[in-house]
Amino acid sequence: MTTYIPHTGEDVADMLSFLGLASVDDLFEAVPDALRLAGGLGLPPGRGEPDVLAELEELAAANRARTDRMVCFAGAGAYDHEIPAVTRALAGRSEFVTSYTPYQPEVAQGVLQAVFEFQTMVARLAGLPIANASLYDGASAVVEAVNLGVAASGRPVVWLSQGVHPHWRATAATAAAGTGHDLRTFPLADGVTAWPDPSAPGVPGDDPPGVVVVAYPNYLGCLEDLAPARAWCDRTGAVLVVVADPVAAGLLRSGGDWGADVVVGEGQAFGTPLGFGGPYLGLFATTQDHLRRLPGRLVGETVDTEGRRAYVTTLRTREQDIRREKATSNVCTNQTLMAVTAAIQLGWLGTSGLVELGRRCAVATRVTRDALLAIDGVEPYASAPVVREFAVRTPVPAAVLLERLAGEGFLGGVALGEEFPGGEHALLVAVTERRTRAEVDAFVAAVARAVT
Amino acid sequence: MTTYIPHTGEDVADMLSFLGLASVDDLFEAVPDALRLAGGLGLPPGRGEPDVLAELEELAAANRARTDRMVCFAGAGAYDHEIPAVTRALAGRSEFVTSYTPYQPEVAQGVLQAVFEFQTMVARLAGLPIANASLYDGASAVVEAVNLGVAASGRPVVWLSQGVHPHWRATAATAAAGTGHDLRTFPLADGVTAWPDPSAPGVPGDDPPGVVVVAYPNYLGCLEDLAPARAWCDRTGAVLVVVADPVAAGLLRSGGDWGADVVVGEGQAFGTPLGFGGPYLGLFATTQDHLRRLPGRLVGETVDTEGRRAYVTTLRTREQDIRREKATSNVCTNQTLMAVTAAIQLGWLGTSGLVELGRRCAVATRVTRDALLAIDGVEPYASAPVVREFAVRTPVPAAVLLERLAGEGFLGGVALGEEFPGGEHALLVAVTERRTRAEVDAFVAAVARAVT
Amino acid sequence: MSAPGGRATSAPLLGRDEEPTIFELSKAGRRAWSFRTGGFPETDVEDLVPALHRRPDPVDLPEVSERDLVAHVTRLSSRQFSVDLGAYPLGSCTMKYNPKMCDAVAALPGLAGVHPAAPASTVQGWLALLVELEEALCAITGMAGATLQPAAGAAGELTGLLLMRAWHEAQGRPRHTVIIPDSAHGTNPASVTLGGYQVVTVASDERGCVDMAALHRVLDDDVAGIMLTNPNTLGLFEEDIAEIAAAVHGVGGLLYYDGANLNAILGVVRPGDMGFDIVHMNLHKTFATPHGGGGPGAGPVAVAERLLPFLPGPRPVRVAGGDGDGLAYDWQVPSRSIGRVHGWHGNALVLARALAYIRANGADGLRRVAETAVLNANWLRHRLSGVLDVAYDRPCMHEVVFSAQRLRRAYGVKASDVGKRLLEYGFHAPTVAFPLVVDEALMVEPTETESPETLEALAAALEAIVSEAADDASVVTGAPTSTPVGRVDEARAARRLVATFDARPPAGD
Amino acid sequence: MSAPGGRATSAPLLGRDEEPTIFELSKAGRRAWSFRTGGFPETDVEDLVPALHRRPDPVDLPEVSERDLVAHVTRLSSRQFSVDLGAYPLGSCTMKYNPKMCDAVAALPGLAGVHPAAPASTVQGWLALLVELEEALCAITGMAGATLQPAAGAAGELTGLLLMRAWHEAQGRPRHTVIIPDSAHGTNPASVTLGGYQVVTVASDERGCVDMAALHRVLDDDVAGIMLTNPNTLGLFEEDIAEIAAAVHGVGGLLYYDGANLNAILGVVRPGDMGFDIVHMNLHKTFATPHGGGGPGAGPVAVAERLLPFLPGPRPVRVAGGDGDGLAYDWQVPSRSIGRVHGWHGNALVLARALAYIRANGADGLRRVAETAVLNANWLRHRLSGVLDVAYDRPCMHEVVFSAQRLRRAYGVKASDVGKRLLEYGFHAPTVAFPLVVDEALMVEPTETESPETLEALAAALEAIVSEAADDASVVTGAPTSTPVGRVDEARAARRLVATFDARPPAGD
Ligand SMILES: Cc1ncc(COP(=O)(O)O)c(C=O)c1O
Ligand SMILES: Cc1ncc(COP(=O)(O)O)c(C=O)c1O
Repeated sequence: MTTYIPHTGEDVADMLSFLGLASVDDLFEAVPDALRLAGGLGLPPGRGEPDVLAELEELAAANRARTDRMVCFAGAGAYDHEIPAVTRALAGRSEFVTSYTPYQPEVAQGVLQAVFEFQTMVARLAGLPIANASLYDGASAVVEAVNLGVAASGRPVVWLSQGVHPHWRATAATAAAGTGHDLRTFPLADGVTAWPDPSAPGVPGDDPPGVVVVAYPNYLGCLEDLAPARAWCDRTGAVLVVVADPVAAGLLRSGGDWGADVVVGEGQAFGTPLGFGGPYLGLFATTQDHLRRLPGRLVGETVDTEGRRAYVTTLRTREQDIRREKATSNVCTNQTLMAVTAAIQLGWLGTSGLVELGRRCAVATRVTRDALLAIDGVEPYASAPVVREFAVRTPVPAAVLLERLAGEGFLGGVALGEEFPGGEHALLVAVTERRTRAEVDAFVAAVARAVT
Repeated sequence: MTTYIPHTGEDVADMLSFLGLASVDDLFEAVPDALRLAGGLGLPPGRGEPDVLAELEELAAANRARTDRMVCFAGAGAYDHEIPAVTRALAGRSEFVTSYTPYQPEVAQGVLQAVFEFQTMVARLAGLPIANASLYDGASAVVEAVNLGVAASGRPVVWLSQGVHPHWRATAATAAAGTGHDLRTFPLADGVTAWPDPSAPGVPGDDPPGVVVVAYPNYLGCLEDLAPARAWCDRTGAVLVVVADPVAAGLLRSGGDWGADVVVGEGQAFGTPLGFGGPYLGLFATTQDHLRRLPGRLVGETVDTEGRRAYVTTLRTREQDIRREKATSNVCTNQTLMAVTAAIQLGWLGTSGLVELGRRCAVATRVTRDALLAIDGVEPYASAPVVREFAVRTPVPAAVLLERLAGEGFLGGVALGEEFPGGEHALLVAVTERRTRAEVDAFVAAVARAVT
Repeated sequence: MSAPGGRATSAPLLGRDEEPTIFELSKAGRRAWSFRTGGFPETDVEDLVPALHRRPDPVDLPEVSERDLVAHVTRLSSRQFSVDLGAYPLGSCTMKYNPKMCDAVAALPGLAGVHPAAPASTVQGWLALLVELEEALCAITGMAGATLQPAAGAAGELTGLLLMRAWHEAQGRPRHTVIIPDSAHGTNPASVTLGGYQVVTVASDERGCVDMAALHRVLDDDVAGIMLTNPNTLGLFEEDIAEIAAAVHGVGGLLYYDGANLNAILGVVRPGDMGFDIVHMNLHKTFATPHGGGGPGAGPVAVAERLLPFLPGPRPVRVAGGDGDGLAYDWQVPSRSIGRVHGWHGNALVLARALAYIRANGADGLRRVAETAVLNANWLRHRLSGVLDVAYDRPCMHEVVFSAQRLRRAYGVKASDVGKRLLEYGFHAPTVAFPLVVDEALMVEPTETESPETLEALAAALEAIVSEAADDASVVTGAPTSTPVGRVDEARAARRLVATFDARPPAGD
Repeated sequence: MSAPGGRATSAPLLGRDEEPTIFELSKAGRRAWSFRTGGFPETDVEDLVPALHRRPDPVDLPEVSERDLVAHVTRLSSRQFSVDLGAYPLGSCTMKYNPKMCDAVAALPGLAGVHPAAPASTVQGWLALLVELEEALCAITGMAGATLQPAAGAAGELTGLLLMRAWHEAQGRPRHTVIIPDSAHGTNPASVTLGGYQVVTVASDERGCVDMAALHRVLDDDVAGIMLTNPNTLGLFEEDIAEIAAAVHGVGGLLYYDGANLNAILGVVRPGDMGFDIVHMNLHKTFATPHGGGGPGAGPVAVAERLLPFLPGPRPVRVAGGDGDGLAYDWQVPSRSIGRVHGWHGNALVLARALAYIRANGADGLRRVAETAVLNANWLRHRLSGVLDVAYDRPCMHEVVFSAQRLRRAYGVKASDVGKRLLEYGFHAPTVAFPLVVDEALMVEPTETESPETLEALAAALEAIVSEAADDASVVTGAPTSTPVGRVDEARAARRLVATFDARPPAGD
């Protein structure tokens, strides 16, 4: 058995005698006998570390879909981007990994400054002045943005583009059961949101939206003009939430530039491994107007008693530990380590690297899309422009196609699924900068074989 | 191309202009034109880190013999022992990895104290009062021990047991071409050294040994009585060098206990990966008498100006950087990181862990040996007691057997080789604590198939 | 006596130089990045992105060499205290040692390199892992099933409240209030609000436990349930838990267990056996997954049988005898699922660490964890009883709450001052200003991974600080002075918000 | 201006608490270890080891918990300066940035997990790697073949000298002396002695180069060869190298190149083209493999065609068209091999890092390394020319040697004092007291990985120290005071040797 407890038998005996107790059981006197667990936990006995590691390695080996064995064309909100050794090494420093929330700033300047740098980078990516210290993931960032928007506008109706990730919309819907927000989804048509026609009579009627949420690029990888969404907000006083891909931000106009009040997104692409979906990194940026409604932690710069620059978590009165039931959000533990990781990775990329990253994804995506569409029976799912991901119609059901491709060593994408018209015969394909021409050619050949 | 150089083109231009130079070529004015390399190095252009990593991964993938793919029964001085995550993580701290030799003790207490702890542990393992800060490997430790012994005794004749690792003896022979030492090897008979009979007339004659070197356990894994070697030293005034396995030291009498003047060994087993043979860790311990002849660096405890405990490299006047041609050795860069690693690993093992490690090796070794000897045609190579390694005679040539076993996923041992009588039909098999009963059973079955 | 885990020398924390931000280290044109050679045609951004969408100027990010990036971040790390450097006797947060073996698990390419949307047939290992973890957590809590999706404790709370809401709605009688003791953590009331409920607070009695009379006063059929931590945030076991459960169940309410303090009772008593219906766990507390400077965590929620149909989905499940596709594990959406509470399946790599920790400890080891955690806390309580006032003078569970009220009255030394001074003794500060029911609270949770020597060093340091307060309070109120920065002006940070480098006032301002 | 790689804040170095030794943290019965479950019978040691051999008592090792081990070692690391924390302008040692990518290479299970005695058929990847590295090193040095066995520079030197000896012996005319300039590193004369030769020292002339007249005086047919570093340890290129080579070859001697300073000339000029016959390289200098606190290194030795038959063996070789066993690579012992110089094949994982570094840089990148290293050194030389005396006032190569002679005479401030004070400015000290030919030498090698900002910060710090020396020398001679320990009593360490914990005098002594 492995134990991480220092105490020897003698230690325990000495301590018990100091307490005047006869046995460790006496420590639990307050626990009523009737409730105590008889017979111990129904779990196997402890094992040595090497055995445990071997067990987990066996489980890991049972995953065929792993980027070191299968070439990954799956995206849908989780991307196979380069994670250089330097990011891994630095983000793995145990001072970052094993520290607590930086509530004692005098001994936490490392994490605080890294998060301050992260906030600055996220704000710049978003084109907005304020960013928080992270949320759980893209989905939770959408939920918090909706909550902020409703609180700011005072109106519980939320218009969502279908282009927002289906899981994130689902998460928002789950949360809405508690908040009572009224979520309404507007479908995509040829890859862009079919918002109501503003000139149509009786729209939006007597329940105008308090929040409008649109994705950029959207779930289908498409770029849509955000002006209509902004126009709806201007008309109704709604808060515009742009769900933006921070990688594409290297090439695309920022949410702020489009007039977003809130920009949210998923930061996994910046140094965090796919990890079967978590831990990831929720990004959240907003304007000064909404500062007091910002969810989650915020790091600010200040000085110490000798006037030296220092960092500290600030505006804590928004937070649940102080504000309790009136807090802007219930988030406490967030995803700090991923935020620190992203700050490192964005430092590694720099201005030119982010552009190059976006450019490489876009080129590889275009080449792959063109080649797939040249296959008989493979058709475009939408015609709007794309930069890293796109959907195609497939002559065989996407699920079947994926199984066939898996057999050939490709994680071929993500099935679009029934929510989207014809989605069961549609595949969402992401092509990151890690894909080479040779991989793409082999993939296209495999798809060609698999669809016939 | 990857560059680790910060300078931008502008930086270079600014610096050149500060120097009043027109181009970087001007920096090399002192290099005669005739000597300058025309046309650049005959090497491929630089590549991005991910490409380089992929290239090296491909080379790595071309190694079939790796402990994550083949079950390892090979030893012969390099062992597949447990390296826990904690040792890897701590020894990988970049403060240890990327620091220089601790010549500025005020900013090097981390490495210095770790080496001080290492020296203490090595001395205790050896049963001698002094240990140095490491040498290159077991082979170099033997060379240095021979040099020390010859210097101390004033006599260049060195008696070596054939039980000393053949490569280490070979390394000593190479060095002897420079020092002029006269190395004489005494063969093993049934696993133990056949030293000359002290009662035979005319032995050792008029060129008595200045150094006697014996291994414990020896290359065949056998334990031999060290009393005869000690007796020869007592008789002749020679220095006794015991080449001891530091893992077996958990079970066996220490070299010091047997009367060794110098104990040397290979420390790879303490936390350093097999790594195709290096970097490894040369261990060197000796008595107070030989302190001024100690090769390599030595860390000592002292105090700072305020009387606080501090560590520093000491007795530097033995070393080449001060003593130059009169130094006790030419060693400068040693294997500090491996010494720090070993200190961590020995801290992880502790008193009980080292015993348990030795015990587990010994049990697994006995079970494996018994099972192999039960195979028709497999015979013992020697009958002396063993604890982690043993040799057997095989009905097919060992090299053939090894190829067959490799095909079944086993690194089956090391061929004893022609130096030992019948050695081409003999296999040296090591069984560490990492081997399980199931692995041993499968191995024995594979051997049984392979020899028939 | 030396104190292995406690004489957290402050060495890494004593630097007095500022570290510039990475933006100040940036120089245009420097570069660290490199990508795979793709072999695709060189194409300009102009040809790839339509003008409408194209960003006019690139995002301004720092441009540094790899060498400078490494130096900067390594130096930042050297300005950061952590469990690996020393003890964190931080109440409610269970800052125990995080085994390195679990880091190795989280780094396995077969776990870390897996896309979350890969077909079930290709991720059988992950599905098995999640199912095994769920089963283990249920065994530990005494519940019937669990969701692993919530990313942290607070997310688990909200999930639990939404389950509560769904259940009541399914019973056809929606309710409006949730009861919370006044000693509860702030996330509880915040989650209750987000769950669409009104908070009803019940006071603690003089024992530090739920005041039963007060509870009975607020119990009615509009009560959806009660949220409790047990042991509670005072480190005290709610001895009346069976009666509480009966009373709440009696009015048709559900019991929610905030698992922040689960470490105290592992293998000793199970929330399910106490009568709880919904239980969240903080894997980053009880199951030793690292806090990462404030996250990630994981907050699985386990429930009683009757709540199973409402669990978030899709859930990983064992397929009896293999399903149609011959899979041993698959995804399944519970029949009346409240829906997703995470973008994917939860903080999966955190979950993998927790399973490794549970397997290493096993049934026997987990009970020893609880025993030793409680032993350590009681030893400290007893050791310091003449030194600091114990808020509730009776045996505690895994943590003990002291009060610095007397120090404040006598010398003007607050709990937070004691905490700041303790930093200079090489320990992290205890939790201060929580729980709210104790004036000048100093909440200490030593955890089972700290040795008796460390506890003694901690006690001696607190003893010394109390003497210092009496001798010269300014030593304590002026602390720390030997940390990378001295006391930080928190008020100014809020007053003059600088939350990004770009918001920094021009130099000289 | 901020200095990314140079404002190595001293943060991690300012702790003033002692860290106890692990022996003091030990408590009998604590334990961190765990092994695989083997499934073998429980057997007592008594039944496994004959009494004659059995150790009476177990080895006394520290017994600590894993948590305490981690805290101890992490705290030790926080008392250690390193390249990752800041600049190391340490002459002759080329303390450049060590790419993290190379760490990843060395950790690959397919490299790290390979047994060195595995049959050649099972280690084709390793053999290919070694052959490719050998080829690259030969291309860089202009030589015909190399051995990768030597574990460090000094081991390479001895190997080279033994090659020299074997060659002369093969020519049937053993010789007895080797010439070394007085500026040479101490390993050179020590290696010469071990090679069985007498050292003949030649002086440097007023240019800092080999005095040609002096050289001609000592050249005779008993000279086996000459060992040179070029650029030499003064950072100066031996401009007469062609003449030197002709002269040494003229008497039948060989030229040995000490590659410690190879960084200066990568891609610019090759030792082979200068006339050298034997070349060692320090991969831990030129090729960025980390120094590890003093090792491991790697010291491959490359030779001219005529020395190939003498190389150590077995050597990894390419098998043209596959050998009998169909192998692409195999081992081969050169016909007149001097034998092994390492227990196995050299410091293989260090060699793998070096190959990765060479591949990343490529031909173009390596030349830029040299150019930038030389540019940096000359910039510093020029920048500090009014501040410190340059030992040889002419353009340097990759390093520059200053002299603090004037400071010593005027204020009693020695070169070593300047170095100690520099630690407090966040830089490692330069090399001091070497080379011996310069009084109060301060040898500075910035390397190419430090930015202009870092160089300026270093220069400014040295400038400040020179002012301090003039204003109040005690600030410099008393330095450092802000490091984990202050100036260390080196004399006492030697006088009262305590080289193990067990040699420590009893407390109070
Ligand atoms: C008692 C209690 N409940 C809930 C939480 C919230 O958990 P998390 O931070 O994981 O969201 C905490 C965390 O500090 C806590 O101490
Ligand atoms: C000029 C010179 N030669 C030789 C050496 C010895 O190299 P190593 O330390 O790798 O044995 C050094 C190392 O400091 C050196 O600077």
